[in-house]
Amino acid sequence: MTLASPLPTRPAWVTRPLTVLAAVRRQPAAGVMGALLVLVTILGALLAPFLTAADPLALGSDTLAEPSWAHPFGTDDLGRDVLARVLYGGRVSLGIGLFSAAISVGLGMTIGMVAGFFGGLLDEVLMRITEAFQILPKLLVAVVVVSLIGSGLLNEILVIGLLSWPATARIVRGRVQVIRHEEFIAAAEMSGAGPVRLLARHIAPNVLSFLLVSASLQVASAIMSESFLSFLGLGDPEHPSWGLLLQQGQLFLQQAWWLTTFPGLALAMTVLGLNLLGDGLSGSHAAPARSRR
Amino acid sequence: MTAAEAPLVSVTAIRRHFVSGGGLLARRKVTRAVDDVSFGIAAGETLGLVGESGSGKSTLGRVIVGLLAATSGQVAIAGQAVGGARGGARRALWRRVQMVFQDPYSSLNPRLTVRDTLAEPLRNFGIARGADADRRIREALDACGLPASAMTRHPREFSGGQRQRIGIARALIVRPDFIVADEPVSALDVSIQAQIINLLQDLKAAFGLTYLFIAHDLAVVRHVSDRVAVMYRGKLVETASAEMLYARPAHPYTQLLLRSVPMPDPRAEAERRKRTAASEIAHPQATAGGCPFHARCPKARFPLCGEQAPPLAAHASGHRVACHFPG
Amino acid sequence: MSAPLLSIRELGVSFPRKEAPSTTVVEGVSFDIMPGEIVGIVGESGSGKSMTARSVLRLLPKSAELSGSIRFRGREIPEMTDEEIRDMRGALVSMVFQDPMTSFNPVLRIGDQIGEAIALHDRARRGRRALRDRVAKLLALVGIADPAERARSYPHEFSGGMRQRALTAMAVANSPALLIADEPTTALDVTVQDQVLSLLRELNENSGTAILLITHNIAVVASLCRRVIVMYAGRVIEDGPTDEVLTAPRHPYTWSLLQSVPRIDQAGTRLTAIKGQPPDPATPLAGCKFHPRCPWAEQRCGEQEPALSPIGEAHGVRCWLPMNGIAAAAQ
Amino acid sequence: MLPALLRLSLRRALLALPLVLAVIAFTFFLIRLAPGDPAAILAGEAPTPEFLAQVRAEYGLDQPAWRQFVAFLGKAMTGDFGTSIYSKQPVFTVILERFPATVLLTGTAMVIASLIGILLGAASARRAGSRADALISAASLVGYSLPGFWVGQLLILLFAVSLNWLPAGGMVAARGSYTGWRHVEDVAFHMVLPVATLAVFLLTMIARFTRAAMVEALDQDYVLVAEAKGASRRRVLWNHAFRNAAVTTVTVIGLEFGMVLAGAVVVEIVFSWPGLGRLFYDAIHRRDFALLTGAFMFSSLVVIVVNMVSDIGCAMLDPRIRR
Repeated sequence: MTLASPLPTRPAWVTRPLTVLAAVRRQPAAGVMGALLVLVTILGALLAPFLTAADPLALGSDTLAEPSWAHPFGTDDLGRDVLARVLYGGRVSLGIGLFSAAISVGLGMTIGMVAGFFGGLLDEVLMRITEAFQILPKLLVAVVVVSLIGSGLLNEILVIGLLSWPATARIVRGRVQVIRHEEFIAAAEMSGAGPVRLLARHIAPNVLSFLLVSASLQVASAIMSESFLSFLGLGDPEHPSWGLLLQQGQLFLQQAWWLTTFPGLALAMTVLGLNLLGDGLSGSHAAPARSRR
Repeated sequence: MTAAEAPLVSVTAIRRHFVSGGGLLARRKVTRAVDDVSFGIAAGETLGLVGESGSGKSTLGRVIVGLLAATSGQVAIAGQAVGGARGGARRALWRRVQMVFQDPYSSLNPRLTVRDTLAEPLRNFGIARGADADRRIREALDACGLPASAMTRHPREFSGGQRQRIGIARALIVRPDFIVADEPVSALDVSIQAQIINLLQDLKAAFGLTYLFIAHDLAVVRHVSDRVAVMYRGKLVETASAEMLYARPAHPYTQLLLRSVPMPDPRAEAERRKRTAASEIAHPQATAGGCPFHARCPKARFPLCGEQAPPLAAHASGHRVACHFPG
Repeated sequence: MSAPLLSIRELGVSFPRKEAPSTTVVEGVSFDIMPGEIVGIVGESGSGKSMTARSVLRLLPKSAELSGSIRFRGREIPEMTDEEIRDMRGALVSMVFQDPMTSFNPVLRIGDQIGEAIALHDRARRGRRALRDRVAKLLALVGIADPAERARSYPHEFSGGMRQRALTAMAVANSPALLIADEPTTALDVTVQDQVLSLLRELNENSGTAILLITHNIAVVASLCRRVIVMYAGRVIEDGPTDEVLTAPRHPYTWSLLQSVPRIDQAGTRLTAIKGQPPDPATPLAGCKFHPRCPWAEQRCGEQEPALSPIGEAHGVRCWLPMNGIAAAAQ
Repeated sequence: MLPALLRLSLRRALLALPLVLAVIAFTFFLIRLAPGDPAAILAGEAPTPEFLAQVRAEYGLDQPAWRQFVAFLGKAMTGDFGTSIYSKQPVFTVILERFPATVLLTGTAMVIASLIGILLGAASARRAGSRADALISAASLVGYSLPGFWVGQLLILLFAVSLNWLPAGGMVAARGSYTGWRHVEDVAFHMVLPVATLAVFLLTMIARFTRAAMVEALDQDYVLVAEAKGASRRRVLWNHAFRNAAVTTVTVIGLEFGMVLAGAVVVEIVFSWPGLGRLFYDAIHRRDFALLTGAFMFSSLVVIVVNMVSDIGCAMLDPRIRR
């Protein structure tokens, strides 16, 4: 007795809290392992002075020494202790990662929410800009910018942060657009909620579950970007990051394997941990995040 | 509806167009979702609005409650204009007009408890807070057949029918005069549909409500409505009392609709099939001018039908019909 | 009397769960379909009607466990090899699904998708030309104008009604002996629904294809089916001739269901709603599955489940206290 | 179909044009905004006064800013990126000299990575939830998380330093220049490690996205319909699910091409591969800014073109995108 019965649709994100729980329950290992890896690197960086007595910048007479009890990760060409350099390097890499991610996630969230919520011409313009930023080879842009304006921690953070927001912006905009058209938003409007309350109470909480996912993936990507810049010799030599250590190791690759192996291991472990954590939080192995349509 | 009384809701020459494309290098396309629609609803009346998917009935509903702006035309509820309302005026409006939505899954914010959802209008409209709000929430839930213990739970803990009751309680809590129900039972199972239809009728009697009941199910509309309006491609093609419309439809489209509905009684259904054995297969085409229905109309043999759109006009039967050759 | 085309006995479908008894969605379902017969299964969501239909072609979700016997022309379907079941799908038994919008692959032409259905079972290996002609003929059969031209269209260029016709054309491409239609008209407008019902009726009359129609809409059953099976909570609760079951139902659930549907041919009286909700398949329920919602339930209804037992010629009901047909009709 | 596709290609090209202009404008303003004299930046460290004057004249740096921009834009659009201060050759010539090596490296890596990545992603999606799926997914996540240059360094340590099976760097053997077939063999031999390094990142990325898209596609109604028609699992997987998932894969390859190029830069440095990436490195270290900005503009153009091609590819795969 129907003209056309529109079927009850249950968008996936409505049941999202449940799916996330289910996913974590299905493979608790991934998320927990990611969290553990990240915790280890953070602790290593924070507790560096307690974990080693060596000074990462102090030169020594024992150059290019193999790992030993005195220098568990060996020494570099100037006799500096590699363990100390890896531990203190974590402070630089993680710091740059965190601050850049804060910029890119903040920017991406804001732009995505505004574009998705207000729509129209504003959305059109913002999305064109986002698309342009996403297509451009961001690492090469970063290389040119840092080469010209000079390296240094602040410049690196700013450049990486300001170039990495499009992915977050696109996903957030997509989610906001879907939520914007849910009936509960119309219901909230009719319950007297103004634009600010709609965004803050009804839309944002339904997007925020994604904030943690985005943040952990962005920190991972920022650490990778920083190591890329450092590897090209654009890092800050005053504050050696893991990428910078790897660049220095490249020169002695054939003589001293420990110069590349240990910083690389730290870098890979951190990035893997953050990616695992992000995947675990989003409840899938591979978040189909960047699809354009 | 007594003629002397002004209708509670009056809809005058409403149009709503949607523009798609229109971005860089994409062609602009204008869809006339609602195209010059006028009618009134008397206080205490239930007007049923039927139409197929894409007929514009839901868009019209959203324009009437002020969720969507009209491209042109006016809607007035108890003399107050809906169209230009902003800020305070909109809030005043939404204390009198509420909506019940179609999808029990998407019409409740999954993050809010039932109490949060129901307290929202009380807080935003400055009606009640704290213990007073809780008391009103309990009353609304009770009126909709839900226990007070529902307050602290989240939507996902309820079945579709229960969620729809929560949605009705949300609309009811501001004590509106007029409720637009947009396909309120079409997402529900048959046995639950009956519960919700009965609830809506009980609430109408208890609170003296006026309804605009939007649905595609002709039997449900007949069951709940005092008067029925039929919509086709953005236009009203016929309005009449429910009894008259179902007994003697005047517009060929209404006739086609009613002919097409199968009946649960096998004997009645066999009768219907005999009557409609010659039912043609229609090929809907876009019409440039003329009657929107003329491409599918079995009666459109006159050149006039393809040239001029008929206005909605009073017919001898007491119906209002938009057809050059009704009956 | 001829042998049944399809014979289902004690069919069960369940989903195993970790550290909990498995969830049973279909249990003890038995019925036959004769060649050329149109049988309707009616039930609400969660009644197990779709799972029953899908188990005939072994198209259940991966995690489902199937039990019981499904014999098609005497051959046990659950025991078939993958290759044997593939040979049967789309050739001897085919299926039409609920949503015409999502049932076509969006990136392939309509004609190619129908052609695939033919080519997969084409022993004669006809050429492209012959295949194209056959596709055009099928589209014309279901009432699509300009069939040769329209075969080159993509699904998004078809309206909902046209897609459902094209789907039907694809399902009958190999003249199957049995067509399973799972809510074929639920997503359609009422005028299009009427056309699709007529199309199914014609197919049955002209080529003798038996049809198993799954629906929640009693009126659709009344329109098309000679026999109706009513399902509730995974069980068949009533099975009989449509004329009898829909005018003089013997199971309280069938009766209540009919009472709760508004009628287009009658002015509004208050509907008799069925109180409560259908049972959750994950929580076991003793006795008759309908007893918590049944106005006439007695003590034994909550203790022991009744069997589906004959109550008239070709009419069965699963109830301890079947209703008196005449009295119910008079009510 | 061809005219529609042609129209589409033209439209995409038209949309890409503003992007190209934006890149050029961005580069121009970067040079102007950088601390110090733009002429000195373009002329590199410790230029002779004559060279500085030459640069100033060449870029019109003594003229007002907008005329400078017009001149810069005009030159850039015609492929005149200035003169490399190190090699004293036109930048464009230097780039074109190096470009084929990069195309060879990235092209090979992309073909190999796409084939294996799609196969792995599909295999994983088909058995979603199984042990094999978990293994493939975990492995691709690890591969995705490894910094490219470190993978290269490890491969050198293992295959070149420890095992001495493969060369540690370069494109051809240092001693003896081969010709003909022997030359091809020699290059292929040198390519193994850099291609493998670059492919690890690309492959795992493609596998991850393909898996996600395939899992979604396999859950669609049309897959069930195809099964109901009697199609085999392989047919359902490739003809139906992958035909749809491919749009995602192609989109991702386009969007991530900038990352691929950046990956090529570090791989070329690690393996001393004489391509565009190596050029970047040299330009940074020699402070050859004309070369650096030129190489940047050129790579951006390549990325934009690849994106355009991937867009058109998507439209060919999915009729709904053809507008």
